[in-house]
Amino acid sequence: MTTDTDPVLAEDPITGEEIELPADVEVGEIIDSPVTGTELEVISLDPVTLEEAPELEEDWGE
Amino acid sequence: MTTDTDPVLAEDPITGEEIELPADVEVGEIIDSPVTGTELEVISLDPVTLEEAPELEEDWGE
Amino acid sequence: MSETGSGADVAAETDAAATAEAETAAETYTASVVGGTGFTGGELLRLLAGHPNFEVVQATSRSADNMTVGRSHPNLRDLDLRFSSPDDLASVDVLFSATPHGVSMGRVDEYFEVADTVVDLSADFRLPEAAMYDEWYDGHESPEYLERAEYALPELNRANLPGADLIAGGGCNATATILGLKPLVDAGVLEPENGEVVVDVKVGSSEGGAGGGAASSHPERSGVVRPYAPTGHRHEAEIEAYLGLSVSFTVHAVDMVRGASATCHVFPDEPVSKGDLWQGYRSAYADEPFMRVVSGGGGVYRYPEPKSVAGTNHGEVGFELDPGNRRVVVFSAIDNMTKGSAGQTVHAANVALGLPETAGLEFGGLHPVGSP
Amino acid sequence: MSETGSGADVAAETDAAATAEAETAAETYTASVVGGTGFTGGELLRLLAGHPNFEVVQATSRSADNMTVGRSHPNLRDLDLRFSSPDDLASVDVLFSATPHGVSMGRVDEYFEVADTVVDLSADFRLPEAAMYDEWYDGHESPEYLERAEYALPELNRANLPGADLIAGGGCNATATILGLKPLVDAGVLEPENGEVVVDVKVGSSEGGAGGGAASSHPERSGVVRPYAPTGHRHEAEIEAYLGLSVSFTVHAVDMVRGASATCHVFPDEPVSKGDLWQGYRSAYADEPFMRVVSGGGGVYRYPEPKSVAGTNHGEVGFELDPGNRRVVVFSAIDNMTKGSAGQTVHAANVALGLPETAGLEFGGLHPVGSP
Amino acid sequence: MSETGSGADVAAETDAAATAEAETAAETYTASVVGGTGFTGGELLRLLAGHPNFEVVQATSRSADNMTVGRSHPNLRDLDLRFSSPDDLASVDVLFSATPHGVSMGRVDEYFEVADTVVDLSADFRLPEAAMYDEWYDGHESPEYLERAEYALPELNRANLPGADLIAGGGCNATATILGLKPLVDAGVLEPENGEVVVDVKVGSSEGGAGGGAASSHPERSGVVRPYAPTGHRHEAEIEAYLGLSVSFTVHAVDMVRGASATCHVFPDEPVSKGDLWQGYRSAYADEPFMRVVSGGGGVYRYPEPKSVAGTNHGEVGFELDPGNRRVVVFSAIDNMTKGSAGQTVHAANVALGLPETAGLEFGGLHPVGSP
Amino acid sequence: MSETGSGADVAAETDAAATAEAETAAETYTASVVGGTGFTGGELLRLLAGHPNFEVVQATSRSADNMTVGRSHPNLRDLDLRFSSPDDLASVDVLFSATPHGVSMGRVDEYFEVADTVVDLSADFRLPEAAMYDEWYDGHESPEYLERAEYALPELNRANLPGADLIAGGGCNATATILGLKPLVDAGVLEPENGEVVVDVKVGSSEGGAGGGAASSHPERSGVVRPYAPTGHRHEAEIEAYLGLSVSFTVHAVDMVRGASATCHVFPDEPVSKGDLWQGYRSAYADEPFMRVVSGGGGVYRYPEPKSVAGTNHGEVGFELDPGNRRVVVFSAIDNMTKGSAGQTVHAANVALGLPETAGLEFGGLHPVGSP
Ligand SMILES: NC(=O)c1ccc[n+]([C@@H]2O[C@H](COP(=O)([O-])OP(=O)(O)OC[C@H]3O[C@@H](n4cnc5c(N)ncnc54)[C@H](OP(=O)(O)O)[C@@H]3O)[C@@H](O)[C@H]2O)c1
Ligand SMILES: NC(=O)c1ccc[n+]([C@@H]2O[C@H](COP(=O)([O-])OP(=O)(O)OC[C@H]3O[C@@H](n4cnc5c(N)ncnc54)[C@H](OP(=O)(O)O)[C@@H]3O)[C@@H](O)[C@H]2O)c1
Ligand SMILES: NC(=O)c1ccc[n+]([C@@H]2O[C@H](COP(=O)([O-])OP(=O)(O)OC[C@H]3O[C@@H](n4cnc5c(N)ncnc54)[C@H](OP(=O)(O)O)[C@@H]3O)[C@@H](O)[C@H]2O)c1
Ligand SMILES: NC(=O)c1ccc[n+]([C@@H]2O[C@H](COP(=O)([O-])OP(=O)(O)OC[C@H]3O[C@@H](n4cnc5c(N)ncnc54)[C@H](OP(=O)(O)O)[C@@H]3O)[C@@H](O)[C@H]2O)c1
Ligand SMILES: [Zn+2]
Ligand SMILES: [Zn+2]
Repeated sequence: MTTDTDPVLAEDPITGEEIELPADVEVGEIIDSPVTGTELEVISLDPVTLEEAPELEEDWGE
Repeated sequence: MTTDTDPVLAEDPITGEEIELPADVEVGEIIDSPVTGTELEVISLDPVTLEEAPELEEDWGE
Repeated sequence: MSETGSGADVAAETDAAATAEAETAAETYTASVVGGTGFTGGELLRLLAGHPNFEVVQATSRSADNMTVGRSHPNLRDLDLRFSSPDDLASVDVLFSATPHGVSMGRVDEYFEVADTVVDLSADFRLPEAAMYDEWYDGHESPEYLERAEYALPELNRANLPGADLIAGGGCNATATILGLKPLVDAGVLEPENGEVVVDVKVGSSEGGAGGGAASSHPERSGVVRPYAPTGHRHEAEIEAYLGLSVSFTVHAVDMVRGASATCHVFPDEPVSKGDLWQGYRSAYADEPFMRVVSGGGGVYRYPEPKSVAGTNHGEVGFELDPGNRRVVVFSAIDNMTKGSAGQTVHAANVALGLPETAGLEFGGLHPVGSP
Repeated sequence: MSETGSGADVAAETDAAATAEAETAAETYTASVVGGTGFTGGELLRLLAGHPNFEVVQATSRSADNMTVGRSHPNLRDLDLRFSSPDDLASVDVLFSATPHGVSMGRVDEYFEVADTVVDLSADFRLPEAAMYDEWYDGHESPEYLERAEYALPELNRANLPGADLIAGGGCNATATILGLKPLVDAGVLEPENGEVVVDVKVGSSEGGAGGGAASSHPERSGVVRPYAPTGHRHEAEIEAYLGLSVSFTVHAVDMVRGASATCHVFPDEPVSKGDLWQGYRSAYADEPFMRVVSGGGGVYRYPEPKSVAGTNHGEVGFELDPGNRRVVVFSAIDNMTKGSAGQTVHAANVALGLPETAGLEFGGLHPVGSP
Repeated sequence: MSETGSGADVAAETDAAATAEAETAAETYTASVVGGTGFTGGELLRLLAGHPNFEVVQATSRSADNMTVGRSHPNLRDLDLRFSSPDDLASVDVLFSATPHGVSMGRVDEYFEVADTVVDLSADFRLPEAAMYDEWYDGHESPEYLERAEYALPELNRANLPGADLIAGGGCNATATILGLKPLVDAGVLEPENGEVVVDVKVGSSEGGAGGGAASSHPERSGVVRPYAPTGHRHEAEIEAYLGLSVSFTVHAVDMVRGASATCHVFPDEPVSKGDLWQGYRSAYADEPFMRVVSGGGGVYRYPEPKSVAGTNHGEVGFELDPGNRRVVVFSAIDNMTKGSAGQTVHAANVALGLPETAGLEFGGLHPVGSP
Repeated sequence: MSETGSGADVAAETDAAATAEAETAAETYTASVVGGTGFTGGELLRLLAGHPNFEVVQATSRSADNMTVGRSHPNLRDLDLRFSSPDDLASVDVLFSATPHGVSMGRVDEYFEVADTVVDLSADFRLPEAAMYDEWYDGHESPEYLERAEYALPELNRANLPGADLIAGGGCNATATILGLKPLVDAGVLEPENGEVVVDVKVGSSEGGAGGGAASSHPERSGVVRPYAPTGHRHEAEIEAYLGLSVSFTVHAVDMVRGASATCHVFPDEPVSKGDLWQGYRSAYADEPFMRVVSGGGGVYRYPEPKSVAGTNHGEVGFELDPGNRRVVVFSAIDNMTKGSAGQTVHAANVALGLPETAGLEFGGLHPVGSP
């Protein structure tokens, strides 16, 4: 997107790799890792810190 | 079937159980076991002796 | 705990039926199935094996001679029966034949030598006149039987079935169509001199029989909407013969195994109302044990659908009106293997032999069910 | 025409059964189904409505209160019953509950106020100890009932069912697994201290219930081989509890609606022969009315397949040996809705109440059938 | 408009095309997709991402804001793009909107503030007159745009597309029908004053969009032949508007994911010959890069089938004659997601912008393929 | 080798690739496909016809000699090519053979008379030693070629492919397994002396080829979970040969047309962490243009699924850990027709001839897609 703000960088909590996030992420937001696809929660900004988001237990009802 | 001849008995070569076969089976005939479903070849008559029929190798062509 | 009941909540739906059942409970008819490895042959075996008044004594096959029936039909693994040769027919009360078109017409004399009643599922005795076989098929070998034969569909021909000794099962697509349109014909909404009647049919792969060819292999047949009889389908003849109506008929193969669904587009001369239609359909099928009118309503299943009747002898019919009422769309759904052939003929045999109509045909279907 | 028969070729398979049936013919138990719009609730309604000894007097729903049962389940259109609120439970002999996990454990006291016998299809009373609910679920609200509850699967627990008043239906994947492995455990081929037992399960979409989410929409769910429970599936607990065996469990969603198929890879300490296996499986299930051993043989259906048992209460098990005999592969196939839940519990209720075991469960399945 | 790109990565199929490509090779248009999590939105993203002349700079979603595009569309996992809010639209050359009916008509002013060209896939700008929205929909919020909008289907409206800045994608069922019938209209075989034209359509589940409800869950939607729009489908309006022809329209859901197949039953006043039909269809589509006439012939695929064109921007049309030539049956098959919406609009955008017509649309489909 | 062509019609995805393409843009290799009516033969024709550096000059068939290619493969209707006899082979740069096992080993001398490079999709040159053919097949007719042959899978054997003139395509199930397990082997997590490795495979019906038999007819093959190779599958040999690992292998047929999915249950000696696994898989496939690691995450597609890669040359691998970390479950999904055979060999030919690796293999797949 042609926003004026550049993407921010953060460390993927699972692989340790550096990943790009949109500039406007906020604390508490859920966002998926471009590396692992895992849903991550933004824990803090500046620098952006991420944590694996609690998995919603899907009940397949068997 | 209301034939006049009674079914004949033979030993299932896999389980050893006694199985019923049609009265008119002939040597070389392939018939399936009512116990295991396995295809059996009639090896001899009087008494009827059975052997596991050679499996046709199905080529699933992968 | 209440101890009043009699478990009467299953088969015997009415007292009349219960009485009928009581009377015939002692009767068992022996039956044979020619063409027992086939799809409709297997369906016959399933229905007859579960029928209180039939005992299956023979199922024939040339290709699986001496093999157990369960080898071909895994649902019949508990049946203690082996295929035997069609050249060696047992004497039975009722012989059912489920062979390809052309076989029965050549063997019917033979059939009557071993059986009192012959029930044929092929097209061989469906049409009333030899001339129709000349036009739509390759002629007929035993035209003298055509008058003797009774069309199996009880909803159409119940009156003539009692005592019949040659019963001809209807075509599955024709059956779906006839069940859908007959109430309109009876009500005078649809008249032969009306404009066009378009019948657009969708069928499952079991209609092609167990033989199959390249076009019916899973990779080629999966996921299709395939025009398989674009025009000129032989069931047109049957519909014309029994409904007195010429229809424009097109059949498509779709991705299901069991099922035939006919969508009939009808243009009555005079506008009809939904009320008229409801009344016509309800009264046509009010006393029919296997027919349901399903038309609108709520939930997921608002119109007839093959999967609602899969495995059963039920037929569902329904309708909708175009805004302006110039078109009536009729939907009709059956299981081609049951109501469309094997079940229909067992039903007809029940009527012919004076058995309770629903005997052996009580299974009511499943939900949910995929592509049955 | 032979007139000797008694139509006895259907239900009453043995004389013993016939006698039992005669004795209980006068008994009708009233039943209710809590969760009647659901998939297993609908299956219960289908089975109980066709059962000679049950009369359904209530089916509950919050979302379809006052609607006809046929609106949710098109196969039950002939059933003259409307859903009513689960808050207003009728007094019945047997209450069946088919609600999501967690509901029954909160209402079980209430259930026993209105019913003599409670049959629960959820996981709420399946595990024998409260500690297991702490480990695998979110604890238990009514642990005092756990000892009273009997696991429904008669092949495993028949001895304890007669007279039981709280019956806990097994999990469908656990049921498939237990039925497949139990004969090996009983025969001593499979021992807890053996190496790994891998259980790779494939299931249909009805296992997810009627609720569904994005992942179960037709476009997303069609044609899948989707790892839906890669590891840590709760049925592991159930298998361990009842088979005394820890298994490595993985479940895949595949494109069918009904069916659960467990492939169990077992590595016995000592080599076994095919003959041993045949003997073990045959003797384990010789007297079981619903179990079949299908293993090798000819034709198309050589091993257990869910579609061979779809709609039925049958279970098929079979096996094969690796060259070198170091691995036994066991295949087990059931219909998750029937043998895997509703049918299993009706079977258990039959045993509990002293009814013929197969009562209401005679349907034997269809052939051909698509993705049932 | 940015003119920086290169991306000459498309097959120049003819010399003319090659020249055209040379001229436009330098052009890259920025594009955004509003409704990017949806089915047609995803299809747009797939096509635009592989298009040599487009660069996708934004895909919007309210529900998956900030998530990667690959999370919704696994085929686009390599695309380095995250959804962003539709409230925050980027400035682009071309804005594609793939939202439910009613959204675009309320935001079109806004769209033109950020984009030079707006391409809408909904019904919002398809019909030429406000009155038609009053009759078939709930009126129109921005009727002033209706005249400005051009119908996307190039086979119908190519002449008016160059330079168009508001392009309205056709309805998928209407597209299938129009492509099938137009050659007959052009050849004078089918005239408005002819008798009835029956259009019986069969569609896949992706037509319902990603939203889905109970009726589109896998267990309920599998294996169906379900009348979902028995009569009164809104696409009738579109067909009438663009073909000058009133049709009797009925739509069925069948078990596939992608695909729309229209069977049109036409009754010409004068008998036509197969030769006439071949000539009419061949000449109508001779220069069309995406259209094929498939009619009879050998092998398995003799008539148009949705699975032959699945994933592609191709349309197949074919026909058959009733014996007696009183009826022409026309078959037309497209992929609803491609030729029926996203592909059609990319094609139209290519024409509008002077790009090679087939740019970004070269994928030719798979064989074998199941239920695509 | 002809060096006349141009056809720069493929997306230059990176600058490096663009340079590579520039260098090879002038090269066009002529190619023939022996077994062109078959499923993998058709896939080869599709890929080669869309490949910038290949020109297909011959496709053979005995059964459809002189017929158009489009008659067998409806997606190739635009290809102007007719089948010709395999007895009359054209001189080409590269001959691809897609015949059943046993044909190529008898004709390989002949092949090299007309072609510089031979690419064989059958099992005939896959195994490195003649003794393995004695053990797993019926011996080998041309064992002298075995050393010369290179296994096609670039992820395994890239280093040896440049300049290879006899390329042996891998088995589809073996390919899925090897791609899934190789990173574990490379990382030392999985060692030959570890306990059992269970590989439970699910495959689509196209794996059986176009021939088909009763078991692959649509009615019998729909909706199955069918153990088709319970034990002793020949791909075990291939896996052992190339991974140095003996696996317990079981293959099931499920209801899809394209796709092979391997679930590998591995029990490492030492516990591993998810982080270790991520690192192992990521680094193994970081530079692979066709491989993706998909493991957990959100949305509907969390693990590898065949339908995510259907029609593409992509492979997806992923993993999950048992609680306690004693088991690693590895999932691997490919399209058996593409990555599992035709695509793999085109990829290998690209490497062998020094062409850009992704040339002709760019198609990225569809979403949504049914049972592809
Ligand atoms: N399938 C349907 O939905 C349906 C619906 C309505 C009516 N029908 C009609 O029912 C009949 C059977 O159809 P189907 O679908 O069941 O066919 P099918 O599956 O192909 O079965 C045909 C059976 O006939 C046997 N057979 C073939 N030729 C024979 C011969 N010359 N003499 C004796 N037996 C022969 C075959 O077994 P062997 O080769 O082993 O002897 C097989 O058991 C057809 O006439 C069909 O038109 C079918
Ligand atoms: N599906 C299977 O194959 C299978 C197999 C074995 C065991 N089971 C177990 O059987 C149970 C039911 O599964 P299912 O697949 O049938 O689920 P389902 O289709 O989702 O049905 C659940 C039913 O429970 C009702 N319900 C939900 N919450 C309720 C509440 N708080 N109080 C009262 N009624 C409530 C629902 O109807 P209303 O919302 O209208 O009230 C619905 O009728 C589950 O515990 C499941 O684990 C299922
Ligand atoms: N499916 C077909 O075959 C087909 C064919 C021809 C035409 N069409 C037309 O194409 C349009 C899209 O169809 P579809 O099948 O792709 O639908 P869909 O799968 O339901 O997708 C709709 C998309 O619109 C977004 N959306 C919904 N309401 C919105 C709003 N108020 N503002 C902004 N975004 C909104 C949704 O995402 P969020 O909720 O995350 O924002 C979603 O991405 C419809 O108008 C349909 O009639 C569809
Ligand atoms: N299907 C898969 O997923 C897959 C995956 C990996 C590897 N493979 C391997 O690829 C090969 C082809 O498999 P497929 O599935 O494509 O098989 P298929 O669909 O059965 O096609 C086989 C082709 O070979 C031709 N053919 C057969 N015998 C021949 C002969 N003696 N001489 C010349 N041509 C002959 C056939 O055509 P005519 O009879 O008309 O000549 C046909 O075109 C097999 O070796 C298979 O193991 C297949
Ligand atoms: Zn299917
Ligand atoms: Zn499906």
